[in-house]
Amino acid sequence: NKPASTEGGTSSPSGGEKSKKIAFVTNGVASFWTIAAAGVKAAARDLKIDAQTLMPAEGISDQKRMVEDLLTRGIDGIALSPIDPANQTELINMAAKKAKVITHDSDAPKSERLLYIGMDNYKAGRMCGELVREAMPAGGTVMIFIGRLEQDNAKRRRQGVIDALLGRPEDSSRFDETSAVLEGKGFKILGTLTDQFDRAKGKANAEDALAKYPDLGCMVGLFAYNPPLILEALSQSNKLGKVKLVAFDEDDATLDGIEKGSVFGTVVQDPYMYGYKSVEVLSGLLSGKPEAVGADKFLDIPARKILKENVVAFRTELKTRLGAAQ
Amino acid sequence: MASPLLEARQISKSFAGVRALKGVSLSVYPGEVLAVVGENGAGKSTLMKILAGVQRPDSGELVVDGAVRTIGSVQEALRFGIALIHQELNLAETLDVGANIFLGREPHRCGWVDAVRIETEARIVLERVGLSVEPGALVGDLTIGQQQLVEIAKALSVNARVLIMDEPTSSLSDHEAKVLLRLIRELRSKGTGIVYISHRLGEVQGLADRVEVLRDGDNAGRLLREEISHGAMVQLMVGRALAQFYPHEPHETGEVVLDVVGLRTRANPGKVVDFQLRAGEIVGLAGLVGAGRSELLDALFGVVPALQGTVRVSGELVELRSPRMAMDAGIALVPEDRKHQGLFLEMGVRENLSIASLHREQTGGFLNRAKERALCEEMMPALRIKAAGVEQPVQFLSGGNQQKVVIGKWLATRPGVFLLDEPTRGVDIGAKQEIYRLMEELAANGAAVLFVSSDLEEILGMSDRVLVLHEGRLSGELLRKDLSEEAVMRLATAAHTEVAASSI
Amino acid sequence: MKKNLGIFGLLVVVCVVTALLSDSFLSAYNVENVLRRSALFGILSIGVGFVIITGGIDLSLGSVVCLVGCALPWLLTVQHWPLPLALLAVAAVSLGIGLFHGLLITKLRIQPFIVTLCGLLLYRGVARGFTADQTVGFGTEFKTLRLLSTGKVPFLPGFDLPAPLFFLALVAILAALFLNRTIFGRYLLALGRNPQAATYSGIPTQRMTVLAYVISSGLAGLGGVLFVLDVNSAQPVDFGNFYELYAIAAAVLGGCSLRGGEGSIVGILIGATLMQVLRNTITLVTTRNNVEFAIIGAVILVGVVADELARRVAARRRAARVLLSSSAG
Amino acid sequence: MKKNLGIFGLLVVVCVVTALLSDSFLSAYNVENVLRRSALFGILSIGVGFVIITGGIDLSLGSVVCLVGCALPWLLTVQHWPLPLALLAVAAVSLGIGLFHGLLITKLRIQPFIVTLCGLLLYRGVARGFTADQTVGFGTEFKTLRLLSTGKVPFLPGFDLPAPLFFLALVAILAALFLNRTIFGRYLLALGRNPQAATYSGIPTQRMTVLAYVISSGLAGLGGVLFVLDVNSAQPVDFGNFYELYAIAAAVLGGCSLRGGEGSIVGILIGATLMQVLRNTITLVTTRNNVEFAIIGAVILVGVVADELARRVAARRRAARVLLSSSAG
Ligand SMILES: Nc1ncnc2c1ncn2[C@@H]1O[C@H](COP(=O)(O)OP(=O)(O)OP(=O)(O)O)[C@@H](O)[C@H]1O
Ligand SMILES: Nc1ncnc2c1ncn2[C@@H]1O[C@H](COP(=O)(O)OP(=O)(O)OP(=O)(O)O)[C@@H](O)[C@H]1O
Ligand SMILES: [Mg+2]
Ligand SMILES: [Mg+2]
Repeated sequence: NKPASTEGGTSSPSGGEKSKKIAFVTNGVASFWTIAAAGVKAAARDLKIDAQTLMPAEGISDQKRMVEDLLTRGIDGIALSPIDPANQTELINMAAKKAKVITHDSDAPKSERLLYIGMDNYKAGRMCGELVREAMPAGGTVMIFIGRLEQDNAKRRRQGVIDALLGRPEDSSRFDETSAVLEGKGFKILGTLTDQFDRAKGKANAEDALAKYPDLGCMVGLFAYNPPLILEALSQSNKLGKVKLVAFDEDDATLDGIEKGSVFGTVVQDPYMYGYKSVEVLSGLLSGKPEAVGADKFLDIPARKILKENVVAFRTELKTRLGAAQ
Repeated sequence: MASPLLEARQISKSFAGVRALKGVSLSVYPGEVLAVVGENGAGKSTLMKILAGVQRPDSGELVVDGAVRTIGSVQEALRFGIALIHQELNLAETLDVGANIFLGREPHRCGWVDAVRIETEARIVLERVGLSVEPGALVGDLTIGQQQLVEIAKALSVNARVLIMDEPTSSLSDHEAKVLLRLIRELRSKGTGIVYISHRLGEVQGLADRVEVLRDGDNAGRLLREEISHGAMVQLMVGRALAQFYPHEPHETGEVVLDVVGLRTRANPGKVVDFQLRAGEIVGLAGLVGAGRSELLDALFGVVPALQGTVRVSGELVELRSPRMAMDAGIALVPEDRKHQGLFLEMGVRENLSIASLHREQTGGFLNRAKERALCEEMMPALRIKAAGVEQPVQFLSGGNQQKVVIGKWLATRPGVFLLDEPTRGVDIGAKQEIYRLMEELAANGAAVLFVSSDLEEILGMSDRVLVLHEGRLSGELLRKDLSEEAVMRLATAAHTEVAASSI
Repeated sequence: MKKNLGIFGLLVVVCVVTALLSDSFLSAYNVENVLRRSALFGILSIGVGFVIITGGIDLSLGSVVCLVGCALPWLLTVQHWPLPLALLAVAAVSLGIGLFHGLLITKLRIQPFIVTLCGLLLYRGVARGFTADQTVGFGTEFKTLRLLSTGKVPFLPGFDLPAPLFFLALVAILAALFLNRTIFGRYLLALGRNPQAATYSGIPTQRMTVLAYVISSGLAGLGGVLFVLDVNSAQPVDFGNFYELYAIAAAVLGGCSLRGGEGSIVGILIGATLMQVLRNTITLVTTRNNVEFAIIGAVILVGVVADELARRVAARRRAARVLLSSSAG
Repeated sequence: MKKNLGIFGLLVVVCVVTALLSDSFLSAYNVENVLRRSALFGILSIGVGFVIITGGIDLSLGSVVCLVGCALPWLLTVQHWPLPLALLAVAAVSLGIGLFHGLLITKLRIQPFIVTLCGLLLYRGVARGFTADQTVGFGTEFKTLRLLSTGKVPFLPGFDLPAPLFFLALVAILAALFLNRTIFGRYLLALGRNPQAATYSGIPTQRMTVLAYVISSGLAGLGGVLFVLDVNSAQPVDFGNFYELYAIAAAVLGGCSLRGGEGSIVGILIGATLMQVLRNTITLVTTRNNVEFAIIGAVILVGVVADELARRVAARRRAARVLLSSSAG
């Protein structure tokens, strides 16, 4: 990555009149990323650096186009959440020639990225599975709802849930077909329904599952907007509390549900810190301080379980962070 | 004389560079039939559209009942009691007959259509024009002739004080036309002012009280009752006398070129048709509206392939499952409905003239532009097509010139069997003569010509032989020596004795 | 009516097959769900049906659904507008959009496809702009308002009618009366097939065209409100995505010709219901839903082809009969 | 040509404004990127242009891009087919799809909108089926093959021409020759203007229609191959999503009328380029991209409206001149 470093070398001695530019590129548009954007903003302000968040709305080719255009604009650092890491290695390497590149949320280990910031979705999924076990100690039937399964983090998250429920040993490379009915250790996973981000469809999925399995035990919503939609379906069919609901991420309705008891619990990542740390690390790298990058090139920002007892504290923390970013 | 119902004073109108009207004046009195005649492109339709609020004049004034008015829309014209039957059909094919008759003027109560009244009133006007279809029938299912009658019924239902008819009989056969003429006389006696445009000068002569002649967008002269004669009208229209109207000469007839045996068309699956055409022959095909004449030609040209039957061209059995197959067999068809079937309205004269001969002039699929140009240079003067240039979109040509383009397109294919469906529909007499001359020339060169016409005079004048269709079957055949109006009409309305004589 | 028989047959076949394959299909809960969804999409489809009847097309309605669906909760929960004002605002916006489209199409003669494609891009963009791409929703508030969409009216013991069905019924009845019994409906049909004939008959074609677009956007607005009340939250990036295609497909399946001049409200309703039943079938009967769209596509295609073939066989039989009787007679 | 002036003007304006606002716009790197993207979308747009010229529509091409884009890497890296065979297979599939559409439309007389809408649903579904919704890609293999799309040909010092541009040039030249210089092109235009008159003129209308759909799907297939070679991987769920709309918009912007019979290849190219330049502009000039589509929509709309108004002013002036000269003469 010579070109970038020489460019960095020419501009930093001249007293920083040309301030460094950093871009935080997500893998799509979601409220999850809005929180991350708040972290980006906060870090930009704290570190007095120019940082911007970009959310590609149209998948992988859109993301590629964005990265190319960013490089055109002479961006200095990019934090990227690759949609398809295995096949985007080349894009990342190309970007790494012109700028400092790190990955966040999902990693591209074979590429020349300098660092990965995030958590292990498989592990987070397993945490979520543990919540299901806690919710239904005697076992029962489970249905999984998720936006789409094509992205790596989604696949791993879902697999984590399944493996934890079936009591399998950790192996994040496993993949069960969505159509397979899986049974073990008292749990029966009836299937996984995707909605491709169409909310009306997401709600319809929850309703159809309730229609198909009148005695369903637990519903697991794995994308941030899934649990609120399931809540809607449950409350409209008067099954709130009768069917357990385990969530992922920190949508407001989900947290409300936890406070009220209609949602058993949720697993939250820390998108705010993804954003904040990405900017912090990149800015360190750009000012020639590589110490932020450890030997394993991984900055772990672990997931947390949120249950009734810690939900209030968590919400306050979230609010102050978002509020500070406004 | 009473004061005029409607007057046009010094009306001018131009379209993108074309001056269609150059200060034309005209007045319509109650209880008279004012005929407006002129060559194709003289500006008749344009003037009528201005009178009926479809178009606005660039200058000049319109006077209704002695007061100067602007007629800004069709609705306003209707309010003044002015109704127009357009030269081209203007019906909504997906609506039924009743709905079309009252389109835009539905009897209604606060917006709610009074369907019952529409039906009863539609029945009355339909009967007056002599059309026996249900008010509930879809207009799209009717023949062109029937649709024309619907248009007339529509205009009649207005109870207009000034009724303008732009070539109402061009697609009507004699029988229907006579019903219409009777109707017009009836209206005249009730005090309606009627403006009547036609290229059938015989009709005009018998009907008009006054004739206004237009030439090149200007008044060319006026004829009163006793002055109205064929010759006088022609003189004013073209500026010279036209001799011998039908240039027909009997030819040596040669071999059989078209031999049709046991043909069943889709429209009349219950009837079979057999006939022959010989080289050098001009054969007229007569019949009432809906007799199946167009369907017969369409079947012979492969547009709507026949259900059964064999066709031989010059002794060779040919399959006619598509127009291209018919073209390869040397057959050409000038269709009845030039707007929908004959022309690409937005395309230029050049492209329209060449489209049917392209495949023969190609080299490896590529257009032969030189030949295309040569074709235009040959056809435009030969047919006296009046256009601003070879690239002018044909939609801006007058009706007659459009018709000539359609004929020219098929002439260019040098057909051995030339089928023409109402070839002179809407064509002025000058152009008619050209078309007749071309038909003669083709026949003289050994082609067989079969033409459908609803103009009996034309059938009688141009045919060596006449075939008459009645309800899908040939009710008889008349040789030139036996031709007479009565003989044709008798077969067309089918006296049963003749049916027995024709082959089934 | 005859034109709708084929598609109605297809709907019946799909329902029977699903009922045989899944016990849950005819359960009260499921029927209610399917009815509610059909009602929501039916409203959109009727709207776009009017535009299609005039020979136009409205590609923007998914984005109008998005705009309205985001604007309503945003106005209520973020801007804290009073409810009547917020409802008035979204109604004005959606009708205004229709007016805007109609004027561009009639006064400036821009192709409907272009105008509404720009609309498709524009309105979603606006929604993404003012929400800053945030999900907006009602949370736990506005429960009563949401009853408009989530509410149920007892009908039979154990079987309630979902509230949106009443909106649909109202819209459908008004639309059917308008189309078939008023002069304006007649004008729309006439101008769809032959605009020139309509002009020459003194029909105010421009005003009627504008009206069709206003109806379409207006109903898309109503649909957007009901959708967001049902779902409770909206994300501007994907809310209402592709709904224009579903709505147009339903209208065309239901017998509207894209050449204009043809269409029936009953047909549109059947078309919209068919689409929703199919989606429901797939979730109930199969255990994978990633081939859902493939199945919908295939069923529609097979249905349309079967309909056409049946029509041909019937026509051929009729022709054969005539031939027989005539050669016998 | 005159018809394309307006849109060409818009393109120039957008380019000039962007160049003024951003230094990077005219950098070799950026121009290369924009050219490559325009070339890829240009190929799709030319294909759909043929269908639009016949008065039809092809909504399926985004899904064909998806199917082909997923099938090629899947065949090569998962099924390990030899390269020629895999290329032959995707070519056969895309041409076969066009044939299928064409036959349904001409022989069974099903509306193009319905046929290709079903196609839109179906082919993506098929791709999702055989990939089991997994992303497929070339990883680090097939570098040479990928040069077809990612390769560059030195042109000026420091400025290379992206490889897809050559494909586009080839396709565009062939398409323009076909449309303007062969009898078949003339037949297509005529058929689009008036199908009935085309039949009466002995034009093999059905065969020509089928041909148009085959061209459209075939070019969508070529586009799909180039897209996936460029991007390196494809996700069946969203690969090629909405591309049909962009392609149709480009064609219509470039002067194709959806009523058929009109269209020029040059215009289509300008339209496709405009769409890509606009997207590039937004990323280069603004720091938020969530209003990107809104801006594209607005610019197209403003452009079309301005074009129309300019045309009117010109027409009025011309008319005034005629009047003047005639009253003087
Ligand atoms: N919309 C238009 N645009 C351009 N030119 C037009 C238009 N309408 C008519 N014209 C031209 O105006 C002239 C008069 O046409 P008009 O239709 O009034 O003739 P006409 O007397 O009715 O002829 P015909 O007997 O053939 O019907 C013609 O030269 C025609 O080409
Ligand atoms: N597609 C069709 N299917 C069934 N019957 C039809 C069809 N088209 C026309 N007909 C019927 O066939 C008969 C012949 O119509 P055709 O148009 O051939 O009459 P025509 O003799 O050419 O009269 P015109 O003077 O109107 O041209 C009519 O009775 C008509 O109703
Ligand atoms: Mg005329
Ligand atoms: Mg006829």
